[in-house]
Amino acid sequence: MKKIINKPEDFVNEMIEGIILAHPDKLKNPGDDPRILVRADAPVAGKVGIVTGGGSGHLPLFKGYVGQGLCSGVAIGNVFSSPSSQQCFEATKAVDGGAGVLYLYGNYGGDVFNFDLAADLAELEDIETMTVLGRDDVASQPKENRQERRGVAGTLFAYKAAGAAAERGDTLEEVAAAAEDIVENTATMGIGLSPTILPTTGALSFDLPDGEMEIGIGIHGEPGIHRGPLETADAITDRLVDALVADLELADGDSVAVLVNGMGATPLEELYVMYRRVHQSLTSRGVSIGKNYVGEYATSLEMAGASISLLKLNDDRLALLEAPASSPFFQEV
Amino acid sequence: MKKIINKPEDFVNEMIEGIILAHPDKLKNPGDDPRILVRADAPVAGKVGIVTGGGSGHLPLFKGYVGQGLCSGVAIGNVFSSPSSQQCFEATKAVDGGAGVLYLYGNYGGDVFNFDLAADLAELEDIETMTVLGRDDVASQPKENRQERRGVAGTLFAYKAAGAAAERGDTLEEVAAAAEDIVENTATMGIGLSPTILPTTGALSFDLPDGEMEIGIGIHGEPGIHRGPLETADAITDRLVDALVADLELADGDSVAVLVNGMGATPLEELYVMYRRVHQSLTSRGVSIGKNYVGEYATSLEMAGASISLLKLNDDRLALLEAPASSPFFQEV
Amino acid sequence: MHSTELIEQIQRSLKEVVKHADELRDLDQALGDGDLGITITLGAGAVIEALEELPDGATPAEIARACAKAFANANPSTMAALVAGGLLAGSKTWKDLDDVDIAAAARFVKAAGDNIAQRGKTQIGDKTIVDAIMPAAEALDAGEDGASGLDAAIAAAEKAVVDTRSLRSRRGRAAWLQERSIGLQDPGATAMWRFLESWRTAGVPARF
Amino acid sequence: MHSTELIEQIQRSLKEVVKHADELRDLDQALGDGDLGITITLGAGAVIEALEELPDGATPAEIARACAKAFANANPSTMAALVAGGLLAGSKTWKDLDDVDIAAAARFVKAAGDNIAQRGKTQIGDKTIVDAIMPAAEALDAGEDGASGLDAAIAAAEKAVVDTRSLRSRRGRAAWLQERSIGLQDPGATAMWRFLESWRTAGVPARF
Ligand SMILES: Nc1ncnc2c1ncn2[C@@H]1O[C@H](COP(=O)(O)OP(=O)(O)O)[C@@H](O)[C@H]1O
Ligand SMILES: Nc1ncnc2c1ncn2[C@@H]1O[C@H](COP(=O)(O)OP(=O)(O)O)[C@@H](O)[C@H]1O
Ligand SMILES: [Mg+2]
Ligand SMILES: [Mg+2]
Ligand SMILES: [Mg+2]
Ligand SMILES: [Mg+2]
Repeated sequence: MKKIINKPEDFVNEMIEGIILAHPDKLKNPGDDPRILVRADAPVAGKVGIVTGGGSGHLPLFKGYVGQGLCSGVAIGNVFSSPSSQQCFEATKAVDGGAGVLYLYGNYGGDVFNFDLAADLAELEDIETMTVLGRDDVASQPKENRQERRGVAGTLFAYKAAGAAAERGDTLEEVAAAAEDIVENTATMGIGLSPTILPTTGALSFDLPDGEMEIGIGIHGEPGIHRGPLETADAITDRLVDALVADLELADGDSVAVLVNGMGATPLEELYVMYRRVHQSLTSRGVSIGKNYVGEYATSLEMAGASISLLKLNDDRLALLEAPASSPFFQEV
Repeated sequence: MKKIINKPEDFVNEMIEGIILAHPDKLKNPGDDPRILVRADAPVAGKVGIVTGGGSGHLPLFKGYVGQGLCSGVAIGNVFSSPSSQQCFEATKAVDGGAGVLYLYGNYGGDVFNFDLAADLAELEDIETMTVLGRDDVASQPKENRQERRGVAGTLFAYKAAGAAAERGDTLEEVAAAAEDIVENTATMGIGLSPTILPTTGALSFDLPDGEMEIGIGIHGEPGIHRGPLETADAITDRLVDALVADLELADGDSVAVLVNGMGATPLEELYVMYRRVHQSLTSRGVSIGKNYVGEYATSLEMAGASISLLKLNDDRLALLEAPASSPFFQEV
Repeated sequence: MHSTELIEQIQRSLKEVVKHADELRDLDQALGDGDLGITITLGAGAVIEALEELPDGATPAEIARACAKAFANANPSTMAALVAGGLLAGSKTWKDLDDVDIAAAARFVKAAGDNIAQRGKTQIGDKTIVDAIMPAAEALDAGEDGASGLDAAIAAAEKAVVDTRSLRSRRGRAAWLQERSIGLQDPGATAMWRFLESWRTAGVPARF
Repeated sequence: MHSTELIEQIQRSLKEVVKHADELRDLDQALGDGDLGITITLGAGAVIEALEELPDGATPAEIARACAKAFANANPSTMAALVAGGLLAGSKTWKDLDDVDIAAAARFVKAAGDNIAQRGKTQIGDKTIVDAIMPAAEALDAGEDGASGLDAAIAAAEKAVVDTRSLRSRRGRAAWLQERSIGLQDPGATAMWRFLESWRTAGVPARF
């Protein structure tokens, strides 16, 4: 097990401790539970709070998107498992500035049920909450079932937009609507080349013969829509872009934001080789790129692979993406 | 070979093309050779230019440190091999604003000889150059031979400081002195857990049995000072920090900048587990951390491993680190 | 069954059900991430402890709520959240109730099942805990007394569990396996069945 | 040897030396990164082409500088830079020279070797190209005529190459191997030896 860790059961808490030691001016534990992190200035009176959460092992997702112009707090689960409803609720209380709290996170069963329970608890304390789920993985469900899709890297766009909306003083309904509008216009698809090793058991997260790739994989190694021999960067990129363009029904004259995301072990160099092809492919269709992100934004420990996300832009969405934001892991200046 | 590439021989050029397509407002090819990248506003009249360079496969090193308050240009070699003297020279011409050019890069034979040749060519065209070599890898040579040490991740500090000095209008001698002062006070040591795969041949960059680690490894897999069974994160971190503290002769009351750098495949989570221990270890010695960086700053394709760099701080050095900087891969705001 | 007995019955059942932790772990390993054994073990322990600390005079509804809270946080997961939500929903059917009889138990289980199905957007046949909980609730409801109702509920749950084997998982992590989920037994449904069995082993069902 | 002959001699030698590309690749694979075969192949091709395009009347010094420039950029690497630097240094000893004789050749090789040693911070015994180039320069210098001087230089280089096997690499990538470099033959020194051999095979040494 090629991991730089101490006791596997201490992994998550020690990682969080490292994050707080490194960024005490930006993040804090609001109470005793290390698994809850909020902006150092939380709660911000009069502004909508945004709570996200999910399993560990996806840095910079989720904790990395807590900051100015981003989420206000996060509840952190074990590797690839949900935080508890109590933790989601504590995060809610810690960020509530009186204007309500948006729950914004990826669509995974455990997370949904725990956040829903937290919402019940919040209601008992008269904290208004709304929920928007990241649901961008087009490989996880066909378009007719898109409410059921998993949330993957494209959730970044929703964080960015909702955070910007909250920062400028939008109401809870408005912030939720901004996030939902982004989710509705975001599509992601990924490819996996090698599994991750789960720190607690040392087991591989999934099984993929050498020289094969899984197209449509999820960020925990969920199977996709095609498994076959590894293809060239261009062929892979074309597969992904074609699927995303079809899903978003992009046409000549449209503009998009592009995110080429590394799953962990894939070198940044390869992500730029892919970006090059994304650019070629979109431009040749008359689709322009209004904003781009290339790097590791939602990982799966040391999985090799990458995903591409597209967000169909309009002026509002672009403005929200371009608004300033700052966390230890993400900056927009 | 788990790589998202097209023809291996096109890898470097396609990657550079992707970078320019993604960041046209920040970087450009000054001429026809794709292997030379400079700041979009180069040359900046009256300011010292800084040229770096080296092999590919280390992103964000080296190209990532071309930007405002950083280097002015870079000459890019094939994976793990030097750029040509002609490319170094072309980069020199493209960034020369009349105030001379500093060559600042890691101490590796091929790079040194090619930059030295470029310096000869520059002299013929009356461009004044000086050279400062990153030489931070304490495992590569004992302290008596520290002029001969390899340059690894800690070169980041020198880029940052030299770039800030150039930006504020220092002379070539002053910029070189600032860089040299940083190099003299920087120490790095790394650990490798798995090799990288060379794109051209598919061969492994070095050979390390599963469950073993190489302490003191270089960024191309150069052997270190100890090979043995993989240890805990704390034990590894202690080994590295102890060696660095001894090398820099840090004492109670000193302050340092810390860089915990991932080699490529190691998850960011693990780097924070290490940072936590670095913090504990330094604090317990009365050494304070004035600035920290945790993430991937100098990689070796998909090698698993990490390095720790320490820079002994004083007010001048800290001010140079904290000066604003901006490249597509590095921001200080 | 009044509060004191109820607490004792729950605690004894939970000490029983953890004996199935390895079975549940293995089933969840095959279809999911293998944490269900831990969820049950830690959850049971947390509930037992929480009930220990409950003030005298807690009503059955309060007892159920204490169970929910403890179970929810012991090992956060799908099962922890769904079961906790189900217990809360069940507890609402026990407003002003002091003595839990078979009818109250049936109401409780039915409400819990409905809540889980709703929260989980699950129907019978999706190969989840809902497959076991629904027929069990019906059997309890149809039961003439506690003992026969419980026996019928256990039988119904067991049948449902066996039936999950031939189904394809449509919810949760197991759904990621798609066709490969067919042939494997649902861990959540199994947990429900084992819990009912443990309730019988642990106590005197007639006391309902 | 005047310019026209010199160009022809260089081109023919280089066509000869590339036949050793596989040997050099294998040696560099064992001690380094395996690119020396490519460096020699691409470098030789680039030099041949550059000489083709040289204007009539180029002096021997200009010819050497053209070789340097072409070789430096064909496949950037340690060898490319060091050899190119050596050629430039050598060319400085040919100022105002029209006819390259054995003495001029010896001066050239000596200057090139000194330059490489200085730039590479290398001494004889560090297991590099310097180990082969220095004794070859001396042998040329001691040579009575072109033919015997060249034979002696080749013999000296060959001996040096064989001797590198028992040495530990102290420079370049090979130094990373530390003790494991012992027993392996230095690729750079081998390249020098093969080049001298190719010079003999390709031409009429007496023409020096
Ligand atoms: N949407 C759902 N509705 C109802 N039950 C579900 C749902 N998703 C999963 N389950 C049940 O949860 C069980 C797995 O629980 P658990 O191991 O806690 O899940 P996870 O580890 O994925 O959080 C499954 O066997 C199934 O019975
Ligand atoms: N510092 C040095 N001085 C002189 N020769 C050197 C030095 N370093 C390496 N060499 C020579 O260069 C040869 C390797 O050349 P090359 O394959 O081009 O290196 P790389 O691929 O590492 O850039 C070695 O066999 C050795 O003869
Ligand atoms: Mg990574
Ligand atoms: Mg990486
Ligand atoms: Mg599970
Ligand atoms: Mg080589």
